[in-house]
Amino acid sequence: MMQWLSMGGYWMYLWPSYLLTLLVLVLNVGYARRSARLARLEALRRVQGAAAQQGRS
Amino acid sequence: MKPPATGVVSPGKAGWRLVQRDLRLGLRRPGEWLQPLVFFLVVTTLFPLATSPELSRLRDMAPGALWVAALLSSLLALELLFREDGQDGTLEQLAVSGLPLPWLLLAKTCVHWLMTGLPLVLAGPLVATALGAPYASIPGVFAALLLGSGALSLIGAVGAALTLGLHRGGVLLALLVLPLAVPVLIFGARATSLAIAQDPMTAPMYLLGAIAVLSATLAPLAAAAAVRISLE
Amino acid sequence: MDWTWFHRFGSPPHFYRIAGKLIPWFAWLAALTGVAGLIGGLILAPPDYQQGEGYRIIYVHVPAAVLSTMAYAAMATAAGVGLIWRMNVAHAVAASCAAIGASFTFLALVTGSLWGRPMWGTYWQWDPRLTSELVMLFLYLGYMGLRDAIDDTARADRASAVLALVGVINLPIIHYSVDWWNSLHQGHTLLKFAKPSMPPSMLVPLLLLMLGFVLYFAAIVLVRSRGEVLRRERNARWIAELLGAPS
Amino acid sequence: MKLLIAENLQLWRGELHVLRGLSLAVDVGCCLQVTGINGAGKSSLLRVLAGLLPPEEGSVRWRDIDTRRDPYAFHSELAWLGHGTALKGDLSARENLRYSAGLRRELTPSMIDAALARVGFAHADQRLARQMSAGQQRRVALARVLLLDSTLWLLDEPTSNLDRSGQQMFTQLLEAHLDEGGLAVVATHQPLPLAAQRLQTLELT
Repeated sequence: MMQWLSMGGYWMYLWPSYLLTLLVLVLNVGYARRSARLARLEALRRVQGAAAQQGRS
Repeated sequence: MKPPATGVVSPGKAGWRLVQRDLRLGLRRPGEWLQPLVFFLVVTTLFPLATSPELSRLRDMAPGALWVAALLSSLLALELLFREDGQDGTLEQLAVSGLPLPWLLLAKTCVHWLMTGLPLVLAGPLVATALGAPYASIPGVFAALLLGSGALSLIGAVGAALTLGLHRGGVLLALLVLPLAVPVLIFGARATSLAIAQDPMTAPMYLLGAIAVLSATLAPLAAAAAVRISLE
Repeated sequence: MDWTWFHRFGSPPHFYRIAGKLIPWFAWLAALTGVAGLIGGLILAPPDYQQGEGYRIIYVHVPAAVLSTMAYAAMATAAGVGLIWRMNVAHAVAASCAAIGASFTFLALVTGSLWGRPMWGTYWQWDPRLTSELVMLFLYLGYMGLRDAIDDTARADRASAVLALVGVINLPIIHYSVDWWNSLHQGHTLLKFAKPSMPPSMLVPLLLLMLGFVLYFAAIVLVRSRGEVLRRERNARWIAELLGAPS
Repeated sequence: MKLLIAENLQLWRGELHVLRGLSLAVDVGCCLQVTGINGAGKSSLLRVLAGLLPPEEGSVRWRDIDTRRDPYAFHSELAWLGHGTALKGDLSARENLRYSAGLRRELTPSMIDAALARVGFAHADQRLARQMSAGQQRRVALARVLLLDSTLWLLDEPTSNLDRSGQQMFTQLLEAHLDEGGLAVVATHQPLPLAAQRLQTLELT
């Protein structure tokens, strides 16, 4: 196991690459979901605003 | 019903009139288009000051210094291309003139190159000799700058059209145009260094010429689309 | 040819629904191929006879680099469709591609230089691929900067679409010029990332991971695009039905 | 005959629904006056009609052809005057006209002088455009509209900065244009004293 982790002495280049990749993958998921959620909230507000406007007029 | 207007001008002639107008305007305001030239000279002067006055060392750097300075200077000049015409409504008039907008913008870009690019092309070989290039290299350096600066003006026109009327236009324009100018920079600098070394420079010159032709055909179309979008 | 699918995909409610159904499929398939590729690449594949275990960085670097180019191509295609057919859904897709593509370009750059350290002895080498990748990052940043600078979404969509198309024409020229430039100045031998003569035990995990990255990209783009479609939608009725708001 | 027809125009500016299914038709020899409070979309409507601003939905037709299908045929019959006067500060009035209207029509010096006289601009005036007052610049811009000799005028606030005599002058120009069988769409608050049968009005809210 330790031998596998050391990757023939290349561990200090290899594992940071994989870690960073994981980070980019996770962050992209997070940001995408956040932006989709914000867009939904924004749309909801707009729809409700329009409904309220119609109710007034 | 009203009869159609008489004496309609052909697009070719209209383009020529636009060239005349922009030339006349430029000549009435020489300060504006001389500034990029002065900028070019100042930047190329900074290179020896920042490194060493030895001509043998400067000669190696001359192509790079020349092209980076030419690129930055043409970038600086792009502000002049559409800004005023966009603000005072001239571009609007051109867009609804019933004349092909890409053609009119090509005419404007040509004048822009005459006023800001051509001075660099003329000054460039002199600067190169000041940086240690032999006199025999002058025609080669001149030819490389001639093709390259034309392509830079055309590519820049697209960027200038896209950033028309934006508040943070200046820095954004640099960010848009500089990556697109990489091939021109590479082939231009290579042609220049071959000229300085007195070697045949056909390969990079062909490539530079290809880029110039491609830009001359596609850039006006893209710039026209961008101008229409910016006018919305 | 029947083009109704094209127009139906261009209608926001349809796109929203179809994308919502596709996302889990893409996501799970991406996870599956990704894990399979990782097992194959990190455990099963033998060490390289020249580079030892160090070559295993290619299993993240190459997919990231491939994705960075592919995302630009996808962005430009979507932008072109949006510009020509005035299709808001396509603009929404193009807008979603940029940030993801930029992040993978960045990833390809960093993993490339981490891979370069043991191979070249330095983190940064003016290698043609890395240099092209760097220029591409600038292209992405320019695209995002232009989008950011324009307030009106419709105008931002169209202006950035023109830029994406100009960029996609330039991209091969930039690649070629950088390769050409590098071949002139290259004194030392270049190490190639992916050898054509890779044994299947090394190549299959790489292909699996590439597929996984592409599927992942598709899933993320669709998640983002669904949000962007809502931002661009004017006709509120289906949004109201969708979100269950009183209308 | 309705030469200019717009149908079901829909336009948003940001979150604002500016044009909500607007339709209009302008007859030969008629002027459509567009009024409305600031921000009601007068300029937007004119820009949509001119083809500078694509509407989200709806179409503008000129001589029964969608203007987006054949913009060049439409634009060659259009004289547009927007907020900007499109005058170059470093050129005189005559030079400005020669290089702007002259892009589209062959002009003789006497034609330019006649147009300048009609807008009440002394043709001996050799000043550069940037030395003129805003009202004088408007007059020169109107002279360009005259010189284009177009069938359709689309004018956005043509009388801004004009004094009373300038406004009267504009009404006369407009009447002469309509008499010749031209069409005009004008966004202005100033009442246009035209005969009722040749004046349509559209109030945007």
